[in-house]
Amino acid sequence: MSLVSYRDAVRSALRDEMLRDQRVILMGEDITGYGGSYAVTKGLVEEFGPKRVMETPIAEAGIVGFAVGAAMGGLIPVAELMTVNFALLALDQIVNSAAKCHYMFGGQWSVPLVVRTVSGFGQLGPTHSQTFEGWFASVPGLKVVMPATPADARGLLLAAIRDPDPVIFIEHSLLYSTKGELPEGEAADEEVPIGSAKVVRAGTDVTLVAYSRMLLQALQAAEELERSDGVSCEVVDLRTLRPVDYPTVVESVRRTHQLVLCGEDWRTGGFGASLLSELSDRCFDDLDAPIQRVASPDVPMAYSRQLERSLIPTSDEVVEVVRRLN
Amino acid sequence: MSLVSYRDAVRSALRDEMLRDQRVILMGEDITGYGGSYAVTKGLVEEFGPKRVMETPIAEAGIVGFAVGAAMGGLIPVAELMTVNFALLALDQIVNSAAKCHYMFGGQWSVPLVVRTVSGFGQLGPTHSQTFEGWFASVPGLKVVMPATPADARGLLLAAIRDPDPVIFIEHSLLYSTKGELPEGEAADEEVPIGSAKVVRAGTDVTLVAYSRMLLQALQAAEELERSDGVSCEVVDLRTLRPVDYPTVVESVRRTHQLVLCGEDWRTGGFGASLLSELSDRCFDDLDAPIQRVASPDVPMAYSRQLERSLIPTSDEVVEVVRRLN
Amino acid sequence: MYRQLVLIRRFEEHAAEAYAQAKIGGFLHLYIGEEAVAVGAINAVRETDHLLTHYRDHGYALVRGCDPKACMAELFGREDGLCHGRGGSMHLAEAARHFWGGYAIVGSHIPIGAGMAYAMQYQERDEVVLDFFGDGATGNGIFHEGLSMAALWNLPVIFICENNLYGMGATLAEESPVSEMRIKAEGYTMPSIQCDGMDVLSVYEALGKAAEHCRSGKGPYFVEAMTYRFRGHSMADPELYRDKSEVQRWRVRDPIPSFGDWCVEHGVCSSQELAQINEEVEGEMLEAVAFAEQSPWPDPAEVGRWIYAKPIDPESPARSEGAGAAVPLTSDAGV
Amino acid sequence: MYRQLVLIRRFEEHAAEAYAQAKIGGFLHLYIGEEAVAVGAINAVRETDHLLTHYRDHGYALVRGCDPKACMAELFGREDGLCHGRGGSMHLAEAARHFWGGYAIVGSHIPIGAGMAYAMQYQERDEVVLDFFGDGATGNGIFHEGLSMAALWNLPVIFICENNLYGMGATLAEESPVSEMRIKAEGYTMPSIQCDGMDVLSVYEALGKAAEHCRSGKGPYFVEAMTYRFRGHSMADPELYRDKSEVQRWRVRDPIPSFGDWCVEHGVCSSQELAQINEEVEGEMLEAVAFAEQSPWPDPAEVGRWIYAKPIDPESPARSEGAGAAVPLTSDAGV
Ligand SMILES: Cc1ncc(C[n+]2csc(CCOP(=O)(O)OP(=O)(O)O)c2C)c(N)n1
Ligand SMILES: Cc1ncc(C[n+]2csc(CCOP(=O)(O)OP(=O)(O)O)c2C)c(N)n1
Ligand SMILES: [Mg+2]
Ligand SMILES: [Mg+2]
Repeated sequence: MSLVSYRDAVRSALRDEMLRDQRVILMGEDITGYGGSYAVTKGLVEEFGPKRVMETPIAEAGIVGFAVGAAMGGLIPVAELMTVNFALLALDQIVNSAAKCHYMFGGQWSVPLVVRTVSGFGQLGPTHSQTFEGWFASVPGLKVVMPATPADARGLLLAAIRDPDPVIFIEHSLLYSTKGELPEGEAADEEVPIGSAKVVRAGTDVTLVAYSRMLLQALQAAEELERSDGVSCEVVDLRTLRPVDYPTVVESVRRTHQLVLCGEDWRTGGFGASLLSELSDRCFDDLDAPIQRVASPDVPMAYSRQLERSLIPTSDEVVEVVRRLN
Repeated sequence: MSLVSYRDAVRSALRDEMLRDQRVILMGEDITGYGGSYAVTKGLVEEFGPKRVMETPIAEAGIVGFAVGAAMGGLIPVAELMTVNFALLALDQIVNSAAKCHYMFGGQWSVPLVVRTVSGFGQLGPTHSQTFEGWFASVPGLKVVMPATPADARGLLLAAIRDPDPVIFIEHSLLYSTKGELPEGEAADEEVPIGSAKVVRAGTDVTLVAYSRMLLQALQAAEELERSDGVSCEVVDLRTLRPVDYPTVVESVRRTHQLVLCGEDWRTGGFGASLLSELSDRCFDDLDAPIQRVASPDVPMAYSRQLERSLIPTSDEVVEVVRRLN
Repeated sequence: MYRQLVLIRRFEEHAAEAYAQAKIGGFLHLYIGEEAVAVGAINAVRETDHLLTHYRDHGYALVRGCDPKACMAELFGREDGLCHGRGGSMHLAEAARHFWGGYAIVGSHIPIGAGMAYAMQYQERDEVVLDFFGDGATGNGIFHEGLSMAALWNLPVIFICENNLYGMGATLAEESPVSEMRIKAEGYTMPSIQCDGMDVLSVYEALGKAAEHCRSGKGPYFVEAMTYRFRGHSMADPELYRDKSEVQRWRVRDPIPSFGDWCVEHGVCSSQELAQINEEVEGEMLEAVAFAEQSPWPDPAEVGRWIYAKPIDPESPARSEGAGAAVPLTSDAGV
Repeated sequence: MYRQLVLIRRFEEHAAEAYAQAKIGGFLHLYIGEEAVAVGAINAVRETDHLLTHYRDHGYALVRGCDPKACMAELFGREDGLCHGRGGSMHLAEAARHFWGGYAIVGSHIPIGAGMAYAMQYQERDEVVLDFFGDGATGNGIFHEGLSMAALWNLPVIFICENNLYGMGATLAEESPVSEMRIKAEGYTMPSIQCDGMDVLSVYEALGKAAEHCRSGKGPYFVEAMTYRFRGHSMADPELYRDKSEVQRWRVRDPIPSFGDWCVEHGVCSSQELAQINEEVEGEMLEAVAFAEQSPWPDPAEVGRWIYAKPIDPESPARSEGAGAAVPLTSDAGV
């Protein structure tokens, strides 16, 4: 097996689904000539033409609204919103059109739509480094996934495109160049099911729940803790943020009795808060200590390298939090 | 003292601040000829003229962006977004302009702006009955208040208008006709400080934390529980959702050892989840049972009366939850 | 068409009555006075053409042939409602009739219509999209984005602006820098036409022209129908912003009697026949109300149904993937 | 003005170099090729007139007189930066010079400029607002909302669209139904003018006209400056979407030598003097870079500063109300 980047894994899922199903179209800003702001869609317009890979105006709300209509008209649009920060402009269309149509019209039709967007940072400043996955994950009618590995990125995107409901698919800019193996042969066509978490490292003392880039931080912390402290961490990759696979997490905590949630979101009101809220109830009797969180401080992301560094959750922070627990 | 409606209390604060300070202007949809969709601004355009009470196009993002600019130019705009559902359209301007300017330009100027909006329901259907206070309350740079009584509505609005930062002021459509006393004489000019909760009913067995309409439900439940079950509830009105006055809540829980959070938001990812997340940590040692929540099920608000009724949190539900605890 | 005009009028009147009796709740936006727009427009296009509208949507549903009983039941919030009581007055829809519903966030369906038109163009389907909205909606950015895209990609969509001179209470002069909305289409070099929204034939003619333009691949078209609502914006509207006399002046131009007169003058039918129609429609409406009243309430245990087309329940050991529709329902719903 | 053109060019070149050395991070959008727009426009108005811009904002800052040292230090993320390293390249601002900053959400500052113009009108201040943005921004709904409001209320704001033929990689033909952005102003019946954005005098003239119009109470004005960026959209841009030959064709029209020639021809100054200016500016820039490099990093302990103008800490027993500025800072900052 060969190693494939997260970026190429996403592209391969887009390409294969476009080959498989004529109804699949892509649309977004700078996804054609520019090749995608993170080069994910590079080469696709050359292969599929501008009818299937549509360059759009800078009009996020319009893009999603348009995609909703295209979906209702029989297509399967995958709309790219350049970053999750700009997704705020499309929030009404996501929440009130995409997520509501199936329900409010009494199940007459569904909106098979994927919104791909990107979370991340890197001196991008206060308006371009935010994390809003928790907002999406709070909306009934949406499914929300946030893969951490190339294989999951591919498998979840296949699932998202084939799903009849609107799926918010959030990539991470700092993962694009990470590499991993993809399933080959028949398995290549297999979806990673939406709504299933995965225990990616077995352990006995503490459960670390993470997703997206923080999974890598959690794994790194787990190794450090094993090596330096002899603490055995079980690491769960959440993968889907709505609906959350609580059973997998609860089962793990039943064994470890300690839980740390790792995310990049703001401590107040972020996705981690939502997760903690539900898990503190479900795990109350199994927990020896309050659930801990690794999250960003409640501060806009400053541009300066030094300031930014002080705001980004790292594996060191995970290590520290676990040490404080033990 | 005479009884004043919540609606009139809000109006009186607007009017008095407009009289006091020429810089205060109002803007919004249907706030002039129509008199405000909830009749809050009735009569104000007649008194202050269209330069100070501005009828706007139906352009929520533009309204807030415009208000940010007017604030930077030396005015103190109070922008009305007809309901919190439409505020989604303005979210980018709220999060990326209003909340960020002071920080990202290194404190050079502030954005003294109030966004008044309304939460509520009443067979308004899936797109018009949502609660997004948790989203606003997760954004650094914003202050978020949600008064439950006429006196707090007035006092907090005075504080909000005089505050140099952007304040999201969320009223509740079902509270407009409720009545209460307002402070008179010199006290009439007093602000209710942003960031302070209030113990509105003393009790010893359980702490109920609520805000906005749910405060009334919590109070009603407390009475019912006292009467029927002999359970003594302490009721805390949160009033400000960002920053939360945790000390007041924690102190109460230290006495009661049990905590129920009451809101109308969706269970998953709503404001209550954020609150629970923080309080489960702060109160871990004081709690005898997991923190309980009264919240809306994770379902879009259906139009049908019967269905809606099944989705709206009531005092009965608060009573039940407390009974299950005890 | 006369029957349809009357159908809408009587439907709305009965709805208003039921609202006054608290049998209908929430927001109720009546189409009284504007009937000629829906009737003229929808009759000028094919049954397979697609419709999207704003929340003032009863008229379009009825003209498209949705069962008045099911429409009324929806307003009553009953299980037999067009959308099983989930949507209510503002969200009528019937996919099988290519009536893709009423949308209540002002302007939100403008890009949705453009996207649907793209799907038609892409699939080489000979169907055009009619996207109705009000003058107020043209102030919103989503209008601009939707029209830009439609113009950019030359899509078969007709934007029909019902200029009834008011948003809710905002006058044209308060909400827009121009009083004729079709001027806004110029920024997209989109051809436009204005028609008399009180005259069903004027609307019919305009839409015929627009549909031909769209169907022949020439791209989007903008129609402005000058009209007026005789009632408040919704039932909650105290109508402080306009004079009774203004309403009176417009009532003189009521589209129903004037089209009735035209029919008689042109020998399309006799005034007896018109009276007969009125009576029949009234009977139908009484039936519709009775039907709505007797329809069962939706079961609260089912309130969570239809949140997803494919519900996923990580809690259940079998994981419910595969349940629900795996294939987009739209492929069935089309035609 | 020649000095300013050179100042921008050299500043940008040094910034690009520092970026290549990883001394500057994040997004860096250079203004190289477009200098004539900022220089021509800002010189045509008064110092008290207000500026708002998009993220490609170094040029405006420098023309407005912001200290190049502080600008460079901001790009380096240092404490002496114009915004203390909080904002970075995309968010330069200096309130005291009425330069209200660079905004990085495309189009977001368009209504902000309108609102500020309203504040001027309301306070009867004789100041106009210049609101700069790109061709790409005109596709966004916020453009429509901002222009509608400005037109509706007759506000003293000049919208300056820098039409450089591309969004990021999207060509005009891909992103807009019209290739001249001023056509979009017609929908608001806003007067407009096109000028040559490669020619500082053409821009100067256009802005002079626009400013006079605005200042005399005639409402907003739309200026389209036809220009071109010689470098990629940002430093991350691989520039796959355009030919090198196209760039070469535009480079022939480089605004700096052509304005230099004009100056010499018209006897404004000698070529020796121009060379002298180049040299002086280069010296200044070396200084700016050295300053930026030596400026301290912001203290991470201070990262939470300036989230609020009036921080409220319910945790502290004294409750921190009253701390911070109780009076809006804008009243000080204004002139
Ligand atoms: C985005 C948004 N803002 C505000 C509202 C509240 N609202 C409902 S209808 C309406 C007026 C719309 O006027 P117009 O588009 O002219 O339609 P009309 O009702 O006159 O047909 C307003 C402001 C809304 N539903 N959505
Ligand atoms: C709302 C939003 N969408 C997308 C982006 C990403 N983006 C940054 S600049 C840009 C292109 C803008 O083009 P234009 O307005 O022509 O400005 P130019 O850079 O050419 O001066 C895009 C798409 C953004 N910053 N904000
Ligand atoms: Mg109207
Ligand atoms: Mg450009």
